[in-house]
Amino acid sequence: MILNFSRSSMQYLQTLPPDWPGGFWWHWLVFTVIIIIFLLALVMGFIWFERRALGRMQARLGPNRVGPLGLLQPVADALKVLIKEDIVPAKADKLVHWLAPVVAFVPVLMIFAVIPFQDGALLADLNIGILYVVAISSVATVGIFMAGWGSSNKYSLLGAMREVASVVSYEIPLVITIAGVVLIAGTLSLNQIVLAQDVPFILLQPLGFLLFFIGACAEINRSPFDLLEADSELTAGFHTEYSGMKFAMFYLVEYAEALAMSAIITTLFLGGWRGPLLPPWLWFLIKVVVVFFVMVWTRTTLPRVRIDQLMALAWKFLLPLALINLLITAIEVLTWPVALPWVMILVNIAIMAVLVVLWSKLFKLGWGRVEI
Amino acid sequence: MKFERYGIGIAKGLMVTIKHLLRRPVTVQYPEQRLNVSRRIRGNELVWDRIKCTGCATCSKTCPQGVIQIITSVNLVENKYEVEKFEVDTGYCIFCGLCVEACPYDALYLGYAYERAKYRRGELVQANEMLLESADRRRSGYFHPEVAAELPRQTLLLERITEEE
Amino acid sequence: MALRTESFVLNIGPQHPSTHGVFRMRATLDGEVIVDLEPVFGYLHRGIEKLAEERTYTGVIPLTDRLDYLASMSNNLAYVLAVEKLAGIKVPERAEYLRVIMAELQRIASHLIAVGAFLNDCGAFMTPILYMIREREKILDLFDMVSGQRLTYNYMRVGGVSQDVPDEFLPALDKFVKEMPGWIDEYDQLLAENEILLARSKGVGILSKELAINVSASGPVLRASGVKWDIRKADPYSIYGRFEFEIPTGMVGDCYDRYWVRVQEMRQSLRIIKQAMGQIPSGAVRSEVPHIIRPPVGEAYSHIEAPKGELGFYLVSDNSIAPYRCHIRAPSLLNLTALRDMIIGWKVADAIIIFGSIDICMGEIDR
Amino acid sequence: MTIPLSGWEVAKQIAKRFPDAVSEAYGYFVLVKSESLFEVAQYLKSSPEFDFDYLTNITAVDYYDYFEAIYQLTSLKHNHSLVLKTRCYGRDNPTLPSIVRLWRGADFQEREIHDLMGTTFKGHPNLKPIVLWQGFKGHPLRKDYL
Repeated sequence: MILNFSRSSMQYLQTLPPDWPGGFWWHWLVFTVIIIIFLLALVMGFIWFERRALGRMQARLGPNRVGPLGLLQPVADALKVLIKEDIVPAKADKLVHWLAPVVAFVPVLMIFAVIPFQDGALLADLNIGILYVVAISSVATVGIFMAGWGSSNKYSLLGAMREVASVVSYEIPLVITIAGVVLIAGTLSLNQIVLAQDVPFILLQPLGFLLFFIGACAEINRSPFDLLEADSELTAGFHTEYSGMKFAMFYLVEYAEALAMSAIITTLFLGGWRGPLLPPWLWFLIKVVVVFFVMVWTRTTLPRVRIDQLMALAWKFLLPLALINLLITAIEVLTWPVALPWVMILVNIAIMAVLVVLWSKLFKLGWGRVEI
Repeated sequence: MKFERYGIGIAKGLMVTIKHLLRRPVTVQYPEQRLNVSRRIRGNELVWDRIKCTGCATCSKTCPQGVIQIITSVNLVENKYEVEKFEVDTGYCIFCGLCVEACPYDALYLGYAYERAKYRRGELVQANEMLLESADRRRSGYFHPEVAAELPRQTLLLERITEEE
Repeated sequence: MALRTESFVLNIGPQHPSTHGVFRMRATLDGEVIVDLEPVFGYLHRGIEKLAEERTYTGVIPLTDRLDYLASMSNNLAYVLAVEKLAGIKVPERAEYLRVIMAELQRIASHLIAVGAFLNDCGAFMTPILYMIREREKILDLFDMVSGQRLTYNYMRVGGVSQDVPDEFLPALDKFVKEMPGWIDEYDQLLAENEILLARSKGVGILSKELAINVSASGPVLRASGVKWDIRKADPYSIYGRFEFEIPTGMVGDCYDRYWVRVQEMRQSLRIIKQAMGQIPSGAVRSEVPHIIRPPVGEAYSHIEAPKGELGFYLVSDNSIAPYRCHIRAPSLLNLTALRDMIIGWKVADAIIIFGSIDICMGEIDR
Repeated sequence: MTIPLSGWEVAKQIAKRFPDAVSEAYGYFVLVKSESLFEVAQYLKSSPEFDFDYLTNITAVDYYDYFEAIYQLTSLKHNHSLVLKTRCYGRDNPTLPSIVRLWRGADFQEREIHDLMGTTFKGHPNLKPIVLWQGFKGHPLRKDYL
């Protein structure tokens, strides 16, 4: 009977999504496993990659002991962290403290459900894919705030407060820039957006790319916006009181977010999996790594901004430019829907240069001024 | 941040870091790669020359930490002091080298070796035979240029970088 | 309805990545803004002044190494100058030149750490400090060559230096002096014009000229506030009167000025080293001074321009083999006096960089 | 060169204003009575001919019978210096006037001397232990502290 039930329910479910290739369960199972394995492997690879790249840029070697070229270093670290004692502060809010890493980790995994690794190779080709990404990615903030609050540590609380403030501000320019891309592509599905990119949108939306990159760095707290960890100010920020596997979860979240953002930037602006000669999934991977490398590169070089400067950058620099970008894109799409792409590229790059120079003149931060 | 230079400062900094990606790293993989230490290294122990030592205890008086203990007896036959015990508590020693400087008979040297960690504090108290020179307890050239001349040349980071580029 | 808010107390340190040792700032915060701050220290108190009273005049030199452990040569120099003043000992020419070379190399090494740590506090993740440690390593190699140790050199002696430099020292130094300006240019290129750094440090933590003098600030902190006061010029000790160099001064006394002054001082130090290398005579490096010195009854104060500021030794002798009283005027301690005034009203992130820009060394503050 | 002012000359100048203040002057030192230290210091700081705007260093020495506090003053403008000394007697509660109101640089140094020598500085706003912990018995820099 159980067998019957499961078969019937399977049949029922199979009828549900008509456009999904293969059976629902097969599709779901295979892709979930693939995504989780891919994610964990890639995150470990990214941790290794960041540490190596950082090391080389800082005139040192980086991890090179465990395994060939130190590739197994993240594995060794993970094993070490697994057997560490899990310390919960006596005055912590136990439940919140325990739940926070999970709440932070799950949404990041969920983002990957809609990222196309290849044409159609995605867990769920939602027709509102990018909206889903925006919605889900901000849930991780809740986890981080829970961690900050639940630890009952002043440093953690300060870090968590900074995180909430920055994410709330940066979400807005981020979404507006995405709207520009969506206007050109005419769809919200990530796979469709990739298919629409005969010319990568970085050329059609250079300003949008710049704003999105800055916003994404702030959103996932990469340097120079890594205020919530700010190791020189807040020791370790929100995860000061975390140890053992819970800490590992946060560490994983950090890199998984970076991976997710690199993937989204690749999908939205760099033509996703599209590219000549090489297989599409390899193109996708190469692009993701390149985007991530730029993040590592800025992390090596740039100092950290202050919290008020971070907020001012969002509201005074990114938001107006994002709005203007959206306006210009809308006008372009409306008036010259079939204009030559090369003309558009030149026009857009010129517009970006003019706007950035103009804003640079108007916009001033720091120099003894406190914004808020 | 005033972008009065349109981010040129940021771009310049990024160029420096990317330049370093292509340069050789300067770190040394220690247990496998070893650099020559200074010829005058004030290494982890004292090396004592029993024949030259007269037991005058100048070193002991000079020692700011007071870790050198010398017990002598009078040898009436040869009319000199006989050193019965020369003990250094290297656990308290700060390797300032003042004893080596003070020794009027060149009987005391600092060690050239540097991997001389011990497992017990008791082993740090070294006396008599333990202080003599041996294959793994070589003398350093600190305050003894004639010893320094025999030791290998010190590797300098300054030269290492330029030689390999 | 007005929201009820209350300030809370945050202990920054003693175990904190940016307190440069075991230093504690007891900050009262209103949100992120610091409304009150009290520096707390003493965690590294070893009683060096008391220990010095029980050691011979020579035996104190290793103790001075442990004051400001980033600038041991300068500490040695200040101490031996005080003893020489007290006992009236002449120093051979070559030793004077060697002392100047060592002190100036030490200034570069100390400023490299100061600037690197300051940039690290600003949030440039380890890169500047690692570059600067690489250059400092070259200086430490040179110190290792002459003194046999990398941190506690114990090189200066009353009446000279402990031993002459080896033959390979001067060529190596020449090489260093030749290539170092290029590295300093590279640091400038890395972050000196960086917009984020300017936004963070310009106009932050201003120490006015009047306040800087009133709180007895010294060294780069005083000069960044626009006071042209360098003991090497104002009261030339050793043979500093023979060298040409400039005193870089800041304009407003903010964090960026303090950073800038240090970078410029490195260039001036290189200039001094270059001149000293050209003039250095041969000859003895140590005058005939007994191991046990008994200076006549009296007292002497001798000060030098150490990397962190005016380092002075006040020695009182009662004609015994040990100083009757040995007081150390630690620049880091006095530079901290104005910390509260500089930090109040700024945010936590600013407090860290203001503190970093003062460049303190806990070994010297607590003594 | 920083010119060390002759203690005798300065003492004469001080004696014009404060006849009883100076008890001794020799070499580069001026020894003033502890009661009038603050006034003398104020005079030295404010008078244009001395203009000692920079307090280099404060220290104290234990001479068993008395504690001698030593103030090194420097004028950045005229580039000259002077050593001002004062003595306080008694070992139980030796008291000196605080000069924090004139030079804030004296703040930490007076606290340190209070901590290590056990002299009280009257008028210091925040005379807490600085290097030793609160409740530490004794004053380590005194000669009779073992």
